[in-house]
Amino acid sequence: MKRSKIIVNVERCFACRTCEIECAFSHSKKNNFFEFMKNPDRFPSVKIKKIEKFITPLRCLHCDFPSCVIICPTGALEKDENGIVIIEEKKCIGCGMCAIVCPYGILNINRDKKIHIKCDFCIERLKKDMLPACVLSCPNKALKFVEFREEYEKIRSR
Amino acid sequence: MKSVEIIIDGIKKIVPKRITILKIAQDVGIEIPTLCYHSAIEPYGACRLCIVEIERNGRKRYVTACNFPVEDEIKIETNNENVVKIRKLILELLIAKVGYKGKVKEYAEKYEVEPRFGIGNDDCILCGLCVNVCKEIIGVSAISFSQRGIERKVSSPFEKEPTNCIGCGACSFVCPVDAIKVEDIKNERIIKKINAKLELEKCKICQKPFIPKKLIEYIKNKLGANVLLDIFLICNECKGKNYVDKLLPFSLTGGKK
Amino acid sequence: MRKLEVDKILEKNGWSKNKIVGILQDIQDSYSYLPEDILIYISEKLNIPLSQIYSISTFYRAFSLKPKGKYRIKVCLGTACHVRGGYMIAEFLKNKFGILPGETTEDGLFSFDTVNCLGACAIGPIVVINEKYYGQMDVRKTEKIIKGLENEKNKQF
Amino acid sequence: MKKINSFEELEKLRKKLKGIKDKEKIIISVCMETGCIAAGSEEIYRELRKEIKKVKNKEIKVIKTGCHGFSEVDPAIVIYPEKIFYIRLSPNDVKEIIEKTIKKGEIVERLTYKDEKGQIIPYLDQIPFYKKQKRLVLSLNGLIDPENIEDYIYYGGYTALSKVLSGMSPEEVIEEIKKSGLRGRGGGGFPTGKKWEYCRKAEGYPKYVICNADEGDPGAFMDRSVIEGNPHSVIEGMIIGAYAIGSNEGYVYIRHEYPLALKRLKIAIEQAREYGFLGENILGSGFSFDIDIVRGGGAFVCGESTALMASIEGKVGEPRAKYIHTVEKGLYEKPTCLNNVETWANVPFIINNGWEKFAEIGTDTSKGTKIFSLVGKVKNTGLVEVPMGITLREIIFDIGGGIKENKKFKGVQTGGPSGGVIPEKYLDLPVDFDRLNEVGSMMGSGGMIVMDEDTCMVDVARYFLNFLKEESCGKCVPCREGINQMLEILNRITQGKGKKEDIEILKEISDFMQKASLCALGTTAPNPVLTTITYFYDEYINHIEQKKCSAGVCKDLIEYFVNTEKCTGCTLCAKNCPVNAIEGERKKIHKINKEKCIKCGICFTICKFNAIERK
Repeated sequence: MKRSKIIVNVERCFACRTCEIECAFSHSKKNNFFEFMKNPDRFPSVKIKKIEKFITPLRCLHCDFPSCVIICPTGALEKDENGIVIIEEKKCIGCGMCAIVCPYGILNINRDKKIHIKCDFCIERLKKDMLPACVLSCPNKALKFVEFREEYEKIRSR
Repeated sequence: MKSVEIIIDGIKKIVPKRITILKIAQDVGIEIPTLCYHSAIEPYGACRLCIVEIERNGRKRYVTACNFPVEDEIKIETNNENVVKIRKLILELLIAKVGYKGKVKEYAEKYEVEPRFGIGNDDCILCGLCVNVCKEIIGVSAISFSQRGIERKVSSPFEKEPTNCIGCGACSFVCPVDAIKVEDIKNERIIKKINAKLELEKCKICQKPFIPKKLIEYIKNKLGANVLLDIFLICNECKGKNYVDKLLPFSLTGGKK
Repeated sequence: MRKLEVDKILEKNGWSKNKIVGILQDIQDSYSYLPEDILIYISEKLNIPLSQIYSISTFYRAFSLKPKGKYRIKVCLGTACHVRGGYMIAEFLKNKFGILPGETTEDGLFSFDTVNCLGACAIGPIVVINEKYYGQMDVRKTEKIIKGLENEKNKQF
Repeated sequence: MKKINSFEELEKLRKKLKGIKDKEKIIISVCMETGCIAAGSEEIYRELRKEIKKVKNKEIKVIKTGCHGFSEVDPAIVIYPEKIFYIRLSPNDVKEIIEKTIKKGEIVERLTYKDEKGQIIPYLDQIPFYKKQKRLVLSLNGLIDPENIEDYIYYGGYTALSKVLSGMSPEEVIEEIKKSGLRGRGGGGFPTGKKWEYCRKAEGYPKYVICNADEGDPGAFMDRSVIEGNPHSVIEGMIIGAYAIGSNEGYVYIRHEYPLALKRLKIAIEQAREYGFLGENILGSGFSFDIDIVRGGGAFVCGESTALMASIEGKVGEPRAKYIHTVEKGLYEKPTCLNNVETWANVPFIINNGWEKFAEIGTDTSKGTKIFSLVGKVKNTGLVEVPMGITLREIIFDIGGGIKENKKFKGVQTGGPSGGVIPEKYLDLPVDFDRLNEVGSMMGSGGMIVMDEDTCMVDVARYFLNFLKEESCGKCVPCREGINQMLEILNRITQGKGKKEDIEILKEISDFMQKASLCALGTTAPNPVLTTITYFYDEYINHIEQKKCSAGVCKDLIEYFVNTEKCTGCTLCAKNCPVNAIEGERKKIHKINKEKCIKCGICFTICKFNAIERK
């Protein structure tokens, strides 16, 4: 799973927000979906957003040289050996500097709920050979989990 | 001998020397309540809620799990009757000070505390997280404790606007009882508890004030030439729009454009 | 002017961050309190966060952020003085001046503090006025001395 | 050049001093320390100097010394060599002393000490106050001028240092201290030799030695007296300790409320430097060591070792967890050996006389002597140095002369705010570290406050908690909030609003604080409360159930009224009442207006006819 990325086929995205809910639920401590919906304890780290002409689920792009990792004063953000930018939530102090330096405006913190909202590629699922929640749940298969460079080149060459 | 065998709540475990009891407990999956502990910050040992009972050579002692370094073979009880009794009284005393707030409320319910000393209405439990995060992590020491004993409180120098504050809001984030509120009102970020008022920079695109000028300065200083500097001047809402080209490779159009 | 004096104090203490408590004591000795502008100056000169200096200034009883009165009265409330009735003197002064320990009268003439033992227990209760020790005090003697000081002031003006 | 470069030069100097000093036939020593000066000894000293000048006899010398200890009779002088002791002097007495005693060798009887039966006791050593004392640390107090290092050298000062540097290895020094059985005099009673050994073996450099002179216990002034009377003994002890553990840097942390001690210590350190006892290459031995003075800022908690070290580092005096000991990680995270004044001052004696001489004094577990400041409602207040194992009764009744105004003994408080009140039934308890702990009190640094029947024990507990409330640093919850709640309860009890379950709650919080507090201030804070509950339970019950304070201390439970038979209408009480609560015309019976009365008790103390009574 090295250098993997999630890519989106924007034409297939209906903005149904299933990915958002699944993302939040899969990171929730709660096991029961209805229980979770009644009282959500997580924010999704993927967000449906309208960018100019198209709608797309925005999520962390796990940059190659992530400024958020460089600025994080506690080392809560780290890029792991697979290139995934992961947050160790316990270490987050909510200074919000990562959000400021994020070039895409994707990272965010919620001061009231005291949590950092950050995509981790569903690393726990990946370890179990499962796809990330957003990818798996998309009803229209708009999201794809790929080995990025190969796929990128493929599309480019078309 | 770099490691040592201990028993924690009946579980035998070999651990490296000088590791803290709290870390061992976290590894084993035992939950120990904390108020003044944060894994990014040096343990402060002030709230005493993480107290556990240890037994060494038949002698029992009470130590705080967050900063007790294991040196030799000890038996640790993290949740026995004596420990619970201590925790309950700590929570009871804190309720007498601040009432049911944040994590105090959470734990008070968990430990079924019945307050005998009344329900207070202070905002702060003096755990020191805000002061320590500002000093140790952010490195600006905008706020500190002042006075002592029962008069002790968290405050800015002379209770005036703290010149060092960069308005990052970490103090607010780490506070276990939500004593510190960060509000952006018009072109100012206001953190009332510490008398901070910071001028906000306007977003280059939408003109909405969104980030304290001092915070931008701080980040610039810290990053140096590592990052495109004008990114800081655009709010999160506008960033996506502005960087549509850069986003495109990640949000591919499926090929049939 | 003031900065020169402060520089002298800093010089004496080797411009050392670690000696901040000593530096503040010297400032307190020179000015009878810790003026805010001087603390800010020291914070800049020694590169110590102002918050830390403020914290120290309010933690230790030796320091005051407000100017002290012309006559600084300290009443010892150590155990030996307490059991011999030192608290009555403190009570009396509170009523007499209408101020709490640590405060100064409006005319700036008297400030009143309580201290926890001056180590001269044999002659307790003790009252100290501007470094002069008065032993075996009671309310009456205290009142007499204060009247004397008040009269002295009237003579001056 | 005053600098002494070798052991031989030190002995040469001592011989020279002997030559000079032996010519001084009569020495008049005037006790000049904080307490005595407050009592007026400065005037006596000035007067003596003036008068002696007129006598023009070089064989007579007047010196300022530290305290002879018998503070009750200050200002006082001792005339050597006979040790004639004149007490409660006024400047007018000086002429008579010169005329009669100095010139003719007669005793001025009216100025001498008189015992219970009025028997005249002119000589210091024969006074009961001194008879049962054993003065090791204080042996030179009152004999030497603390501002003159040559006095100390003349009486054998710095021989211990010279002995150590010329022929003992650090390990031998530590062994000597260990065998002596010396335990920390600051309160905890940790074996000093062991502490030194741990510190010597700890990894890291530099290593520090610290002298804790932040004597904060109310009612205690042993350390002040030692420094004001014989500062070099402390310095010498520190140098020896530094040599033993391998340190080249030392600090004395001294309380800011002790200006005179600070001054004398400064002088002493400067002189020690000048004579080569401090600095590079001490006495040509190759060992270097120097001492810096740090003034405390006025915080009781800085007596706690980690808080003290934080304070030296220029921080707020907040204690930290001591799970890693300060001998390993102390000042600036380096191995640090901290002892209090009295402990350091014991070191030269042990080295000079050998551990056996020291260990033969005291009990099985507590060796040597201990200095106490005997104060409160005792007849002879003052500083006493007694062998460990002496009973409280001996200290209070034989040395202290019993209770003032022949009232009834009620209790004695030892160990300051960390200690407890010991009742009459334990008066025969031998004073030693462990025995005092057994009864719920502690040795502490040596404050001993005697209480009589007029002392309310609930008020005493309240007093100490109030003290600690102001002195707690406020860092940890049990100490900060626990003391506060306990104090609220005690306040309620002294106001007559207490409930019976309050006592159980007090005990519960006490137990909790002992287990959960961060530093010793918090863990020992409940001791005064617990001991008074244990030994004076009835008094608590009296306050709670009968709403009565038998000692007549608790303001809300007493009432002042005028005894109509005794009142002469002198108006004195009315004049002195701070709130004008007393009404009445001249020569007519006065009346106290209960609504206005703040129960300050001024009228009660002031009335010459005992016409004000309290119920």
